[in-house]
Amino acid sequence: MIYLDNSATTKPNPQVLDSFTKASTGFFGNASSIHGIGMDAERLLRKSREQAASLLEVNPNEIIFTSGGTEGNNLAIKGIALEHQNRGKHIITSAIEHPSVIETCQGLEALGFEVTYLDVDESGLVDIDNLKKEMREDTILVSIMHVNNEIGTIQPIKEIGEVVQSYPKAFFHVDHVQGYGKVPLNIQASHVDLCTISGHKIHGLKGTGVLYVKQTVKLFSLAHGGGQERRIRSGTENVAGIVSLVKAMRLAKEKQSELHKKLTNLKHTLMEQLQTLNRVVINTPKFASAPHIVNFSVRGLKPEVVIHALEDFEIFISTKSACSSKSADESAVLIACGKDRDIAISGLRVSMSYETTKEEVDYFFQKLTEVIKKLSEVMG
Amino acid sequence: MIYLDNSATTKPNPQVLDSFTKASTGFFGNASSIHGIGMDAERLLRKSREQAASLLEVNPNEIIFTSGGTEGNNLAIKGIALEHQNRGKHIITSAIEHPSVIETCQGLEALGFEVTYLDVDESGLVDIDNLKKEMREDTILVSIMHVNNEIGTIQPIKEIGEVVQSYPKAFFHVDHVQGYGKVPLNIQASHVDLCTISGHKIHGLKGTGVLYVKQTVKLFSLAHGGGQERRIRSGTENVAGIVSLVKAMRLAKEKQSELHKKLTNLKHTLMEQLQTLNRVVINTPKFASAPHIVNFSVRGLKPEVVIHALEDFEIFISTKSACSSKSADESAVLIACGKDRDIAISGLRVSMSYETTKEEVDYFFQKLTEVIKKLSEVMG
Amino acid sequence: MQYDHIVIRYGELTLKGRNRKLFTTQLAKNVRQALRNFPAIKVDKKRDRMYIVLNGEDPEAIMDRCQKIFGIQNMSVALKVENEETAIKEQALKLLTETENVRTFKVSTKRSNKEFPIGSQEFNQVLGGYLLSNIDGITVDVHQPDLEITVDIRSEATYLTSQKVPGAAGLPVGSSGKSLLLLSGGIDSPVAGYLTMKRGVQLEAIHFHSPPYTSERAKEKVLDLAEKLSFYGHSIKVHIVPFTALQQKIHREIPHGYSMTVMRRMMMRISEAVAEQEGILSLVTGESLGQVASQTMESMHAINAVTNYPVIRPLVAMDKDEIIRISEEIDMYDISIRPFEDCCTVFVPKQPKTKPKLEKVEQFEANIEFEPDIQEILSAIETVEIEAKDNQEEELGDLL
Ligand SMILES: Cc1ncc(COP(=O)(O)O)c(C=O)c1O
Ligand SMILES: Cc1ncc(COP(=O)(O)O)c(C=O)c1O
Repeated sequence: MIYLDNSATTKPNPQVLDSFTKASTGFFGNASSIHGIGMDAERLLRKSREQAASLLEVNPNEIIFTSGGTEGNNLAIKGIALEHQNRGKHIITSAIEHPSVIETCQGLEALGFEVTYLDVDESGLVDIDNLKKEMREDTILVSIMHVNNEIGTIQPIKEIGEVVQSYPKAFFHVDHVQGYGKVPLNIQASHVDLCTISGHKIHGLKGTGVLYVKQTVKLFSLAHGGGQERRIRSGTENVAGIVSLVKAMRLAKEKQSELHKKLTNLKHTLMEQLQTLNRVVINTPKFASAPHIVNFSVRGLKPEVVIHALEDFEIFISTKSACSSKSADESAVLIACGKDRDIAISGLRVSMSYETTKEEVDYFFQKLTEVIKKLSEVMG
Repeated sequence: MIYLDNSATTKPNPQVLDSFTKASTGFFGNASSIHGIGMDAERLLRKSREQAASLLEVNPNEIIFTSGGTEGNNLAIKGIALEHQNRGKHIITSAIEHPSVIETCQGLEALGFEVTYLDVDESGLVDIDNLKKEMREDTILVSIMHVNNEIGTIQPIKEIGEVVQSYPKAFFHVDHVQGYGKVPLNIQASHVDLCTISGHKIHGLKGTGVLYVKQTVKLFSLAHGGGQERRIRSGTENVAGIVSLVKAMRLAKEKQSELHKKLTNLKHTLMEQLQTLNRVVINTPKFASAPHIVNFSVRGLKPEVVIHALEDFEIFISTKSACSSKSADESAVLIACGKDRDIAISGLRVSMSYETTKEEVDYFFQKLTEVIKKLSEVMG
Repeated sequence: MQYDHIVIRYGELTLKGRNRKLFTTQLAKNVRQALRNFPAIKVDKKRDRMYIVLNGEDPEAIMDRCQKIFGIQNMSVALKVENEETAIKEQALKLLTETENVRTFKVSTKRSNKEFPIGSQEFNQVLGGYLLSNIDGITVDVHQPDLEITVDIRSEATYLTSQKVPGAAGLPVGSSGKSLLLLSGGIDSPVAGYLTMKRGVQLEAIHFHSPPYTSERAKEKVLDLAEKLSFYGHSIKVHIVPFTALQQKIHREIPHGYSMTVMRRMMMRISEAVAEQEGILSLVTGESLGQVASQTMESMHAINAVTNYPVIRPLVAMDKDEIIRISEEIDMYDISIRPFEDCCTVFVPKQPKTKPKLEKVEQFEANIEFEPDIQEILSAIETVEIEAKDNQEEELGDLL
């Protein structure tokens, strides 16, 4: 099996799963219980929080454990909006955010908020001057993703952070789900107030994640209750899930620089090879893009058909993002990047992981070539 | 180890954990991915949903998988409030709900909603006539728990449902977290619109839960994004977690009637024994209470001290609920039941599971007797 | 209340004179088959009704399962009592006290056993009076009682039954021969299959699969639909036809306006050949008039021309709304709307001919050799037998 859909989800690292299992049985207590069994769980939770904080170079009390990227993004955006609506009701985001950001913003529009969706250029980049123009006195939040999940574009987070920084009423949220472990991000130096990470994108387990919330930032809680996680996210702590997440974060961080080198090479080779194919147009920008994602379109071929044809060789890639893959129409991200409709409806995404080898990528390319040739003959 | 804090959390059933591990590796795909690996995950997800639905005797599309009880309660209450605020802004709940209900309601008060907290009688029961009196034209939600987590009172859900039913604008939410697998509840016959279940209270894993949402009910989503779970709760589905939850639900349901008999006997024996002790006052009502919870106060003794003394014998019980156990003061539930302050500050809770044996309960009682005697001598 | 029997009443098939025995025998067979997961039960077939002797099995689960068996008009749970006044009284009292939420009741006696000493009118009074005097706060309501107790006094015993539950009606599957259903993943064809089964027909199904243009999910969807259908019979054989190469050839060789018509004709030819192999005498389709381009009168004419087999089209005169309503009722709609393409939408031409002419179609086909392709397809068909599974599949069931 050649699994090249790691931006949709990754295979859990066996070590991570092992930590989960051990913690589930050995530390099953409720971390809020005052007896020894609760205390053991609480101690493990505290250690996990400290380690997560040190990996992100932030304070332990800035770590809010969540159930994943979607919850993190929703909590950050709705939490700011509902808590600070008295200060203003204007939000800025980009046109190529993940649905968990875009749709959250649309949900808030239904509640009376105003949202500006920044245009991007053909590489998917947000323009800083444009951002400056759109910033207003009543802007309370800017939410921009670090690495785009469909085409891999890396946004200039630090520059954006500096702009937001000069508006004391505005908070800055970064969706770091596709970035963590692939592209370094300095949270504090970039003036980030809120930052989302998801476990299952980094060989952790589904149902786990972190939202970084700067100490001074207050959020309206989406999970009121027992007051866990700084009263921002109540609920009996999923200690085993948290332990597994932190382990996945550590392993990803340790491998990061090596991975970056390896995947960057694979990516460039693949992009060069793809360029030689008729009908193929590459959508991932050459510069300022993450090492693990290559997006391209095969003009005139339905992307699902290409995917199913590759499945015969046990190769798994995807159309746009998993979240929107079941709606047959065009990719909003590619449209926002100014691509023609026939390119925007035929996008394919290869996304690699630390396990991906050169042989796999070569084999994929060879089979893709064959598949395109065969399908093209039929479609005329 | 004699673990009698099963209302705080339970030990995961090894079979449940095993299903989780197997699904995590064998079905790691993103259920929304269109290729075969995604399809396998989706099929498993679908089967899980069908099984959950058949256990609850509802439709599969009425099952929304969540990260636990707190999320379920928040989603139900905030989801109704934010979605239907144009119809009215009045909510009714009781004074003895779990913090994830009470605090959510308080959070909504901050957003301009009005909340009525129904009084309860000395057994913790809500009064139906009182409810009828408080129902208004602008009441959009009634949220009442099935089984109280501190003292075990069972509310007359069916009667409440009938009252709410006669107000076409009002929805009915039931926090079934302590009830599932212990006390039967017929969701449809009781006219319940929303019903919360949590995995880790029934020997499942933390981070898992179900919110039943009747087909016709619309909620404001707290997790916008890819549109999973009927667009009510987006996010890459935690298939392994879901599988494990459904297994826990099945096992609990299968054991339910046997468990009910066994625990009811243990509970009555224990309550009779406790009655013979000086200083002890039983807070759990004799009738209309769940089989697994016995709450009592030892007048004049700090409950933490009793708990720690019992820990020397590897016996683990708790003060009130885990969620509020760290605030040293009185139990809001006991106060609401009209208990004196000295009883309300000294509540202790024994909560049993299917693993609890008669020998354990006897041993607990014996040690408790000793501990009380010893501590009383000191305290005078 | 511990009921010990379920009474099954036949309905329509009692009208069938000499064939009656055939039908009831088939029904008894179907009932036994459907209830094979309740090993303790016994099926006792009588001339005018059937009894399921429960022997301790759960009556509700059994009634649920029986609601999908065609040929049952209605059924009720029952308690068997000896033909003796006191015994009947005692058991009726027990039945009434142990049923929840009953404030009003009614007794109706049917005395087919004329040797029983008390007439039915009189026995209504006797039993009613006895119940009234033994339960507090209960009254008789002959119009809308909470509970109607039927006392059925027969030669061998008396049966006390409460409410009647409607069955699926129709004729027992297997009593009207066999047909081959052209099953796509859409809404229509499963409904057509269901309605045909309701007339007592056992089905096999044929599905056209075109990988990679159609996905495994599309195939799975069809198998899931077949499984739903199989609950109404015993099991359904599904013939999966590898259709890709032929579709590609049609796409290449036939003018695009006519490719749809030719494709459907190929499907008919292949279906007929499969039917012949399986000893099946007719085909079933989900066509209805005027829904899409291939369902005009001209189109139907051109497509039908390739077969002499009867083509059953149960939906031909139905509105879409009606079809959807049935689809929802039989629990197939949610499967049908799963968003995966089937082979018919793969090479949809921009402008299909809505009124294809038969001569022209025949002319286009005549220029090309299709027979070898069809023969190759027939030899490569994959057949799976889908059984009504009351339990989870092994592989996944283990996890859940
Ligand atoms: C950029 C980005 N943000 C957010 C998410 C949502 O994360 P999760 O699947 O953990 O809810 C994803 C993936 O689905 C993503 O790629
Ligand atoms: C009655 C009740 N409701 C809700 C909850 C919250 O559930 P969870 O811990 O899964 O968030 C609990 C337990 O903490 C509870 O006892």
